Amino acid sequence: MADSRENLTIHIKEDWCKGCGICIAFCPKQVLGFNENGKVTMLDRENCIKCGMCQMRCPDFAIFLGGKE
Amino acid sequence: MADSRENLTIHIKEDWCKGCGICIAFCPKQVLGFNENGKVTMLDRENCIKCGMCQMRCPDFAIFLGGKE
Amino acid sequence: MNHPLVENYFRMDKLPHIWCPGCGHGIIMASIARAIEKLGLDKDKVCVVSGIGCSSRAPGYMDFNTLHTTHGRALAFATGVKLANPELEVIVISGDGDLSAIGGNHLIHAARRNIGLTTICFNNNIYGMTGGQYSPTTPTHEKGTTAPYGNIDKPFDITQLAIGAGATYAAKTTVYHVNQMDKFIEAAIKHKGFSLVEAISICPTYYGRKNKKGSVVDMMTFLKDSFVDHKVAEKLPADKKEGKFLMGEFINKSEPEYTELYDGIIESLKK
Amino acid sequence: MNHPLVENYFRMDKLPHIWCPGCGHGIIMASIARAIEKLGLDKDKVCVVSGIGCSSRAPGYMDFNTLHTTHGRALAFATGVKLANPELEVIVISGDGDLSAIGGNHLIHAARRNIGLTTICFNNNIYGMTGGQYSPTTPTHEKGTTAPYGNIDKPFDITQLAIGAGATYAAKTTVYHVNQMDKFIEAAIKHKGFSLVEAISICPTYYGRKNKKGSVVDMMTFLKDSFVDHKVAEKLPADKKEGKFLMGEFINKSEPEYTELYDGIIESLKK
Amino acid sequence: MSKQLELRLSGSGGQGLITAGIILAEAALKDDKNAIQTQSYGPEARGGASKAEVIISDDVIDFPKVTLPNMTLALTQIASDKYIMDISEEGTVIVDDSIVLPEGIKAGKILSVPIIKTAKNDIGKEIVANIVALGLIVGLTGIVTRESLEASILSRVPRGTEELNKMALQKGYELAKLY
Amino acid sequence: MSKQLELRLSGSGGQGLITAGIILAEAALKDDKNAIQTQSYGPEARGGASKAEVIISDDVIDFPKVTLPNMTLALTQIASDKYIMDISEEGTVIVDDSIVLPEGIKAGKILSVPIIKTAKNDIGKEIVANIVALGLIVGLTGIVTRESLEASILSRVPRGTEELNKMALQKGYELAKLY
Amino acid sequence: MARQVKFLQGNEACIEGALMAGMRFYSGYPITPSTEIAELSAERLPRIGGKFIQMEDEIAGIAAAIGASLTGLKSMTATSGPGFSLKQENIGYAALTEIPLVIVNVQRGGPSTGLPTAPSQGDVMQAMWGTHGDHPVICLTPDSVKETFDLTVRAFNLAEKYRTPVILLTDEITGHMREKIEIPDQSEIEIYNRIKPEMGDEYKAYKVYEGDIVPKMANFGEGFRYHVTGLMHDETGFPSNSTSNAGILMDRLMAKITDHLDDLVDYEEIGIEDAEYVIVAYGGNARTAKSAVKKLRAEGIKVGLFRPISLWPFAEARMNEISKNVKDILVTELNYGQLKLEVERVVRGNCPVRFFGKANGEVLTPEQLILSFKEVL
Amino acid sequence: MARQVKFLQGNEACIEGALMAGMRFYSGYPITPSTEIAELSAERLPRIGGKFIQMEDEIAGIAAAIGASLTGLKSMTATSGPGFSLKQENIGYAALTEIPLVIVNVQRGGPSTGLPTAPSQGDVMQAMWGTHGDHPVICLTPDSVKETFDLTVRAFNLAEKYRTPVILLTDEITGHMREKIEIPDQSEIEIYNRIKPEMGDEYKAYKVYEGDIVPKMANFGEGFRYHVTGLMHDETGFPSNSTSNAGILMDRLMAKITDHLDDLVDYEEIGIEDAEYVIVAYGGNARTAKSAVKKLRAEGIKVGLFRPISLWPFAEARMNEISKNVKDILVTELNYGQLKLEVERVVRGNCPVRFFGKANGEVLTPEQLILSFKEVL
Ligand SMILES: Cc1ncc(C[n+]2csc(CCOP(=O)(O)OP(=O)(O)O)c2C)c(N)n1
Ligand SMILES: Cc1ncc(C[n+]2csc(CCOP(=O)(O)OP(=O)(O)O)c2C)c(N)n1
Ligand code: SF4
Ligand code: SF4
Ligand code: SF4
Ligand code: SF4
Ligand code: SF4
Ligand code: SF4
Ligand SMILES: [Mg+2]
Ligand SMILES: [Mg+2]
Repeated sequence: MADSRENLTIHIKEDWCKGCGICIAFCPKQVLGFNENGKVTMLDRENCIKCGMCQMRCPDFAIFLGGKE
Repeated sequence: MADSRENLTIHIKEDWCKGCGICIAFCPKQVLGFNENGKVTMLDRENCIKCGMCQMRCPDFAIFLGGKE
Repeated sequence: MNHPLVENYFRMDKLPHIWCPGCGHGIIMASIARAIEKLGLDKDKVCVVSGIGCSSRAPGYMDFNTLHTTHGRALAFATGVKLANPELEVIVISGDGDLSAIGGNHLIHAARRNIGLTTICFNNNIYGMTGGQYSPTTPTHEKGTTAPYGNIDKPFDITQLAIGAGATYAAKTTVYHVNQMDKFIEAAIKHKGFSLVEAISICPTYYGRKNKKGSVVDMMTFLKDSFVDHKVAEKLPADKKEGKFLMGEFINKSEPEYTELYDGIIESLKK
Repeated sequence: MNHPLVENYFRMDKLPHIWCPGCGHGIIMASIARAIEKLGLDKDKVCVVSGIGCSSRAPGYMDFNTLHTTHGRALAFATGVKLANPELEVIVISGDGDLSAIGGNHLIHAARRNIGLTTICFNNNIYGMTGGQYSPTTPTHEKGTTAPYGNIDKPFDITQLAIGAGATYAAKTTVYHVNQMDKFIEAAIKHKGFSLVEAISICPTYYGRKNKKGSVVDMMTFLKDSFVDHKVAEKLPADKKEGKFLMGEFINKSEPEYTELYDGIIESLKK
Repeated sequence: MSKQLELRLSGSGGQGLITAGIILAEAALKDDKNAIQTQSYGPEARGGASKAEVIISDDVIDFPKVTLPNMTLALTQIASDKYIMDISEEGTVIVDDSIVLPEGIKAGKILSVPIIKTAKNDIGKEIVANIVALGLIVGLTGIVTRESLEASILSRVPRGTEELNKMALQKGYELAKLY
Repeated sequence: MSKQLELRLSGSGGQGLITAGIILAEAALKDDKNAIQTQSYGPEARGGASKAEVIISDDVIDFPKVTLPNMTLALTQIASDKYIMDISEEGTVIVDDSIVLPEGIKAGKILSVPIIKTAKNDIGKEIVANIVALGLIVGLTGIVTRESLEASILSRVPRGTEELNKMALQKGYELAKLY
Repeated sequence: MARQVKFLQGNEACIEGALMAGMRFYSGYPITPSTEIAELSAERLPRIGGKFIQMEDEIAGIAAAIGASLTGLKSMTATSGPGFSLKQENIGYAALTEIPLVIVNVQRGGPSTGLPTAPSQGDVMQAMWGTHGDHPVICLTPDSVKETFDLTVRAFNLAEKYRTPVILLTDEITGHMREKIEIPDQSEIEIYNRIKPEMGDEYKAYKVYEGDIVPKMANFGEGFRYHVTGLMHDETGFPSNSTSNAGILMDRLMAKITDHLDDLVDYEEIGIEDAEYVIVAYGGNARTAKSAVKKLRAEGIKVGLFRPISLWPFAEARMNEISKNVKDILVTELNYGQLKLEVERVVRGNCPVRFFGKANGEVLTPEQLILSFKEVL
Repeated sequence: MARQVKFLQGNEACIEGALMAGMRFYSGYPITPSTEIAELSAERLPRIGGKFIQMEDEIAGIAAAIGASLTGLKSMTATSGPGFSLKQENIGYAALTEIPLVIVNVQRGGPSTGLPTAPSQGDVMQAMWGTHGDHPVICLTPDSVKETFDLTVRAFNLAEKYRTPVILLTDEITGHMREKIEIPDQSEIEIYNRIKPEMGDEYKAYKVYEGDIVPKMANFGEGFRYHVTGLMHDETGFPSNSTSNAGILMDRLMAKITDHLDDLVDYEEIGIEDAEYVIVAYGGNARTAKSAVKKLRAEGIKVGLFRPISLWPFAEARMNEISKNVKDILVTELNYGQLKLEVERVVRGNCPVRFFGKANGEVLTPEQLILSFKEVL
C-alpha cells in the first residue's frame, strides 16, 4: 500500500466475486457494474478515483487496488 | 403484627440464638446483652422501645416481638 | 410463643438453619418473608428457586413451592417455571457465585428478556459453601483461599451488570439496612418484569476471617458506615464520598413483561 | 496479481470463503487484517480465536495462530492463551449468538477481568450457521425461524453489556462504515486490557430474507442511513435522532491489565 | 428392486429442487407407492450446490439413501460438476442446456434440455424451472401418474400460482416427448 | 491389628483438633509407624461439630477410615453428643469436664478431664487445649514417643508460640498421670 | 378426525408425536441436525396455548424444561451431540429429582463439533453414562419416521409413568429423511399422565404410596408446598445426609428400571426363529441392516435381525437367549462399537460377537454390510 | 535435593506431582472435594512463574487450560462430578484436537448435587463415555496418597506423549485422607515432553511424521501458524468434510489407545497366582479390598486382588486370562456396578462375576466386603 495512487489500478478476481453488488452500489464514482456472468466489472477505469472503498467493502476480496502490471 | 406496641414484648428463643451479637450491638437502646451461655438476653425490658430492629437483624429468628403471654 | 413470621412462612421443623453464627444470609431470608407477608401473597402461588451455595440453601427453610437446583442455573429453571405458569410469583435466591460466576449468563438473559422473576442476590463477596474462594464480587486486593496473594480481578457491580443487560428494576442494599431491604424486596416483587435486589451479606467464617474483618459486629458496622444511598451521595461533598459504596434503587422502569408478551402471541393466534 | 492484503495475511488456498454472496462477515475479516497490517504486528505473535458459527469460520482463512473452538467458548480459550503467553496478541472473533447467547458469561467475565483480549463481534442479529433462528440481538418484532410470529425478546446492546460488565474499550460500527471499523479495530488491538468492537454485519440469506430486508445493497443502505455516531447524535435535533442507532467509541479508559497484574504477583514473590 | 427410481435433483439453493423432490414423492404416495426423500444440509448447502434425492418404489424402501442414482438432474454448472458423475450404468442424466458437460461421463442416456429457458421464455418465470423439470422426469419415466403429480404440485405451491405451475408442468411433459 | 490406635478427636471448628490429629500422625511417622488422618467436611463441619480421625499402626494401614474408634476425645457438648457413642468395647472416651455425658454410654473407660480449664487457667490460652489433649492422649497410650510428639508440635505451631505449646504438652502429660 | 397421511421428516414426526402426547412446553437451543424440532415447536405450541422459548444455551434449555414440568406441563428439549454434552449435569438433576421430561438427541458426527451435518450413532453410551453418578436411564431409538412419532409418544408416556427424563436418541438419517407416515387420531393414542396427589393428603413429595410405582407429583402452584432438591433427600423431599436415606432413594431410583424391564425393554426381531446368524442394528442404521438381511435371506442364508428399540434398558435377557442358538452375532453401528460392548457383555461368551461400523459421517450401505457379514461365512 | 517425607492429603499430593511433572498452568472452578487442588495451585504456581486462574465456571476452566496448553504450558484442571459433567463438551474437543491436558475428577456422591462431601466411584463410566462421539480415553485411578502423586506425574507424561487429555479419577477417600508420602527428587522423575517441530519444517500440524506416534505440536507464538479446529480435519489441521479424511483421523485417534495397550494398561495384582477367587477393586475402595483380602488369606482362603490402575484402557486381556483360572470374581465399587459391566464383558462367561457395592455415601468396610465375599463359599 506504499504505492502512490498513480501506480495503482483496480483489479478484479472474477472467480472470487459472488456478485453481491456492494462495491457497485457504493462506488462514489459509479464506475463499476455487472458483467454478463453477474460478476463485477470495471466500466469506466478513467473515472475511478482509486479511493479503495470497493476493496474495503468487498466481502470476498474480489476487487482491489494493485500495481499496474 | 397487627398488635399494637403495648401488647408486644421481646421474646428470645435461646436454642436458636447463635450468639452473633448483632442484635445486641445495634439495639438503639442497648437493652440487650449476652448471658453466661453466650446467648442473647434481655437486660432492661423497661427501656426496650419495641422498635423491632433486633428481630429484623437477627439472622436466626432467635429474637422477636410477640404478644405478652 | 413462636416468631409469627417464622410460623407463617417457614418450615419450622427445618430450623434452626445451617448457617454460621452471624452469617448475613438469615437476615435476607427473613426480609423476603416479610415482603411476602406485607404483600399478602398466597403462599401456594409463591415459588422460590435457588442454585447451590450457602445462600441457596434458603428455599429449604421457606414454606412455599421451593426448588433447589444446580449451581448457577436457578434463573434458567425459574424461567421455565414462570413461563409455564405466569400466575406464580417466582423468587430466585442466588449467591454472588451462583448468580454472577457460573450463573452470569442466565442473569443477563433473564434481565434482557424482562421476564417477571424477582432475583435476590445474597452477595457475601465470596464462595461460602466451598470454603472461601474469591468470587466475581470479591474486591480487588482482598484474599480468598484461591487468591492467597490478593485478588487481581476487578469485581462485578452486579446491579450495574443487570442494568447493562436490560433489567427494569435493580436495587442494592445491605444486611445492615434492613428497613430499606424490606422496601426494595417488596418493590421488586411487585415490579412487573425482571427485578433484582442485590443484598450485601456477610460471611464472617470465610470472608471475614480470611480478610481480617473483625467480628460479626465489626462487619455489620462496616456496612453501616460505608454504604450510602446514591441519591444521598449525589449531594455529598467529594471528600465525604470517598471510600463509600453506593446503594439504593438504581433503576425502576416499566417495559412489557415477557410472559405477557407471550400470552399476547397466543391470543393473537386465536383470532 | 493478487490482493496484497490477502496474500500477506490470509491462507490463499482456503479462499474463496464459504460465506454467502453479500454476507457482511468478509468485510469485517478484511478490516481486522488491515488493522493488523497497519499496526505492523508480527504474524507469528498473533492468535485468532473463535467459537462456532458462520462468523467463527473466519480464523480458518487467516494466516496466524488460529483456534476454532466450541460454540460460545472462544473467550474462555483465549483467556488461557493470553494468560499463558501474554506476548501474544489475542484476537477473538465471535458471532452475536456465539458471544452473547451461549457465550455471554465468558464475555462479561473477560470484560470484568480486563484481560488483554480484543473481541470482534460479527453481529448479524441472527444465528446464521444453523439457518436463521433469532439471536439475543434480533430486534423485537423481527422474525427468525424460531420466532415465526415475531420476536418478543428485548435485544442486547452488546456494547453496553460489555461496559456494564467492566470493559475498558468498547465501540460499535457497521460493515458499511469500514473506515471507522478499521480505526476502531486498530484502537481495540492497541488498547491494553479487554476491548470489544461490535461490528454490525448483514446476513442476507437468513435475516434479510426472513425479514424482507431486500437485497444485499438494501441492507447495506439501511446501515448507512440508520447508524449515526453517538457524538454526532448528541448534537442532532430530536426528530433527526428518531429511528437511529448509535455507533462510535463508547468507552476508552485505562485500567490495569490482568496478565500484567498477574506478572506483578510473580515478581513480588521473587523478592 | 424392480421398479425403483433413485433420483437425484441438483441445482442452486433458490431453484426449489427440494420442494420438487417432495412433490414427486408425495405424488408417489398418492399412487400408493413408497417414497423417501433426503437432501443435503450444512455449509455445503450454503451458496453452492443444493441436492435433493428421492427414492420411489413399489416395495418397502428399507435403505433410505440413494447410493447410485438411476436418474440425475442438474440445473446449474456447479451442481452438474459436483453431482452428475455418480450415475448407474443404464441411468439417465438430465442437464439444463446451459451446462457444459464434463468429459468422460458414462451413463445410459444423457439429455441436455432447455429447462430454464422453457421456464423463462414459455412461462415467463424462471422460478418454475423445477416444475418443468418434474414434468420432464415424469414424462420420461412415468414413475407417478399425471393426476397425482398435478394434485401434489397444487397442494405445495403458493396460492395464486396454480395456473402458472400447471403450465410449467405441461411444458415439462411436452419436453419429455422430444427425448 | 495388634498395636493399632484408632482415635477420634472432636470439638468445635476453632479448637484445632484437625491440626492435633495431623501432629499426632506426623509424630507417629517420626517413630517409623504408619498413620492416616481423615476429617469431616461439608455443611456438617460448618458451625457445628468438627471431627478428625487418626489411625496409627505398626503395620501397613490398608483401610483408611476409623469405623469403631478405640479412643475418642470430645471437647464440646455438641461434639460429645454426636460422636462419643461409637466406641469399641474396651475403648476409652475422654471428654472435657464441662461436658454432660449421655446416659447409657458403654466404653472400657470414660474420663472426664479439665482439658479446657487447664489450657485456660494453667497456660492462659484456651487455644492450646488441643495440645493439652495431645499430651493427655499420648500420656495415656504411649502411642508415640515424647520426642517425636514435641518435634512434631514445634514444626506445626506458629512461631513464637513454641514455649506455650511445650507447656501445654507438659500439662497434658501431667493430667494423664491422674487417670 | 380421521387418520392423516403425511410425508414428513423424522424431526417433524417427532413434533407431531410430542403434541399428541400432550407436550405443552419446549425450551432449547438450536443445533444442527435437530433444529427443525425447535422451529416447529415455536410455530405449533402457541397455537394450542403451549409455550416455546429459545434459551441462551443448552444448559438453560433443559433447566427451563424441568422448571416447566414442575408446574404440570409436559416438557421437551431437543439437541444434538455438543448440546447433549452440555445438558448432562441437568439430566442427572432431573433423574434424581424425578421430573418427567423428554430429551431428544438427533445424533450427528462427533466428537466435538465433528461433522455437524453427517449421521452418526456416537452418543449411545453417553445416553447411558453421560452424567456423573449412577442414575436410571430410559433411551429409545427409532428407525423410521413413523417410529419417531410412536416413540416420541412413548417417551412422554414413560417419562410420566416413571417420573424420569426419557431420552429419544435419533440420528441425522431418520431425523432428516422424509417418509410416509400415517398419523393416528388423538383418540387412538394412549396417553399416560403423572399421578397427582389428592388435595388434603398428608403429602410427602418423595414417598411412594401404596399401589404406585413412583411418588405422586403435585404441580407447583396447586397447594402442595413441597421442596425439590438435587441433594440426596428422604421421602419428604428434604435433604438428608443420612446414608440410609441416600441408599433408599438410590435403590428406588435404580429399581424403576430393573423392576420394570418387561414394560421398558423393546425390540424388533426379523427372522430370528430359524436364524443361524444374527445382525444387531438400531436407529437409522437398522434400515441398512433390514435391506441387507432381506438380500441375504434371498440368497438362502439364515440370518436374522435383532433391532433394539429401547437401547437402555437393553434387551439383555432376550439377546442372551438368542446368542445360545446362533453361530455368530454381527453388531453394526455408526460408531466404533458402542452397543457392541453391551452385546458382548450379555452374550457371556455364548457365541462370537463381531462388529462392523464406521464413524466417518457416511451411512453404511447394505452392500458393505453384506460384505462384512460374509467375511466369516 | 533429597527425598522428602511428608504427610499429605491425596489432593495435596496431586499438586506435588503436577508441579514435578512440569505443570505451569491451572484453570478451574472450585468444587468440593477437589477444591484443595485449586487452592494449592493458586498458592504454588506464581512462585515458580506459573499461572493460576479461577474461571467463571467449569466449562471455562477446561477451555482456558486447553488454550494454555497450546502455548506450550503443561496444564491441568480439577473438579468433581457436577463440574466433570460440564467439562464434557470440551473434553471431546481436546481429544479431537489432540491437546495434552490433565483433568482431575475427585469423585463425590452423585447423581446431581447428591452427597457433595461423601465418597463415591460413580463417574467411572462417565470418564469413558461422558462426551458425545467416539474418542480416545486414558483414565487413571490411584488408591493411595503416594500413588496420587505418581499417577499425576504419569497423567502429564501420557498426555504429552499421546497428545490427549488424561483423566485422573480419584475419589473423596484418597483425595481427603492424609498419609505418608516420600516425594522423590526431581531428578528421579521421568518427564515426557511433547515433540515439537523443528523450525523450517514444512509443518503439517496434524500429520504423524515418521517415527512419531502423534503429530508434532508447535507452541502458538513460535513461528508455526497452524489451525486448530473441533471439526473433522485433515493432516493440515483444516476442516474437511471428506469422509475419508474423517475416517483416517478417527482411526488414528482411536489407535492411540488400541495400539499402545502395553504402555497404557496398568494394574496391581495381589496373590493372583494361586487364587481361586478374585476380588476386583480400584481407587479408594481398593484399600478396603486389600484389607479384606489379607484377612481372608489369613483364614486360608485363596483369594487374590486385581486392582486396575488404568481404568481406561481396562486390562481386558489380563482380566480375561485370570477369569479362566478362577472360580468366581467379585467386583466391588462405590457405585451400582460400573466397572463390573466391563469385567463381565471381558471374562466372556469364563466364570461368574458378582458385584458388591454401595452408592449411599459410605465407604465399604473390610468386614462388609468379607461378608459379601463369603456368600458364595
Ligand atoms: C457445577 C458446580 N460447580 C461447582 C460447585 C461447587 N459450589 C457449590 S456452592 C459454590 C459457590 C457458592 O458461592 P455463592 O453462590 O456465592 O454462595 P455462598 O455459599 O457464598 O452463599 C460452589 C463453587 C457445584 N456445586 N456445582
Ligand atoms: C454447544 C453447541 N450448541 C449449538 C450449536 C449450533 N450452532 C452452531 S453456530 C450457532 C449459532 C451461530 O450464530 P452466531 O454466533 O451469531 O454466528 P453466525 O453464524 O450468525 O455468524 C449455533 C446455534 C453448536 N455448534 N454447539
Ligand atoms: S476505487 Fe473507489 S472509485 Fe474506484 S472503483 Fe473502487 S470504489 Fe469506485
Ligand atoms: S463487492 Fe466483491 S463480491 Fe460483491 S460484487 Fe463487488 S467484487 Fe463482487
Ligand atoms: S425492640 Fe428495639 S429496643 Fe427493643 S431490644 Fe429490640 S432493638 Fe432493642
Ligand atoms: S442476632 Fe440473633 S443469633 Fe445473634 S445474638 Fe441476637 S438473637 Fe442471637
Ligand atoms: S460459610 Fe459464610 S456464607 Fe456460609 S453459612 Fe457460614 S458465614 Fe454464611
Ligand atoms: S448464512 Fe448469513 S451469516 Fe452465514 S454465511 Fe450466509 S449470509 Fe453470512
Ligand atoms: Mg457468596
Ligand atoms: Mg449471528
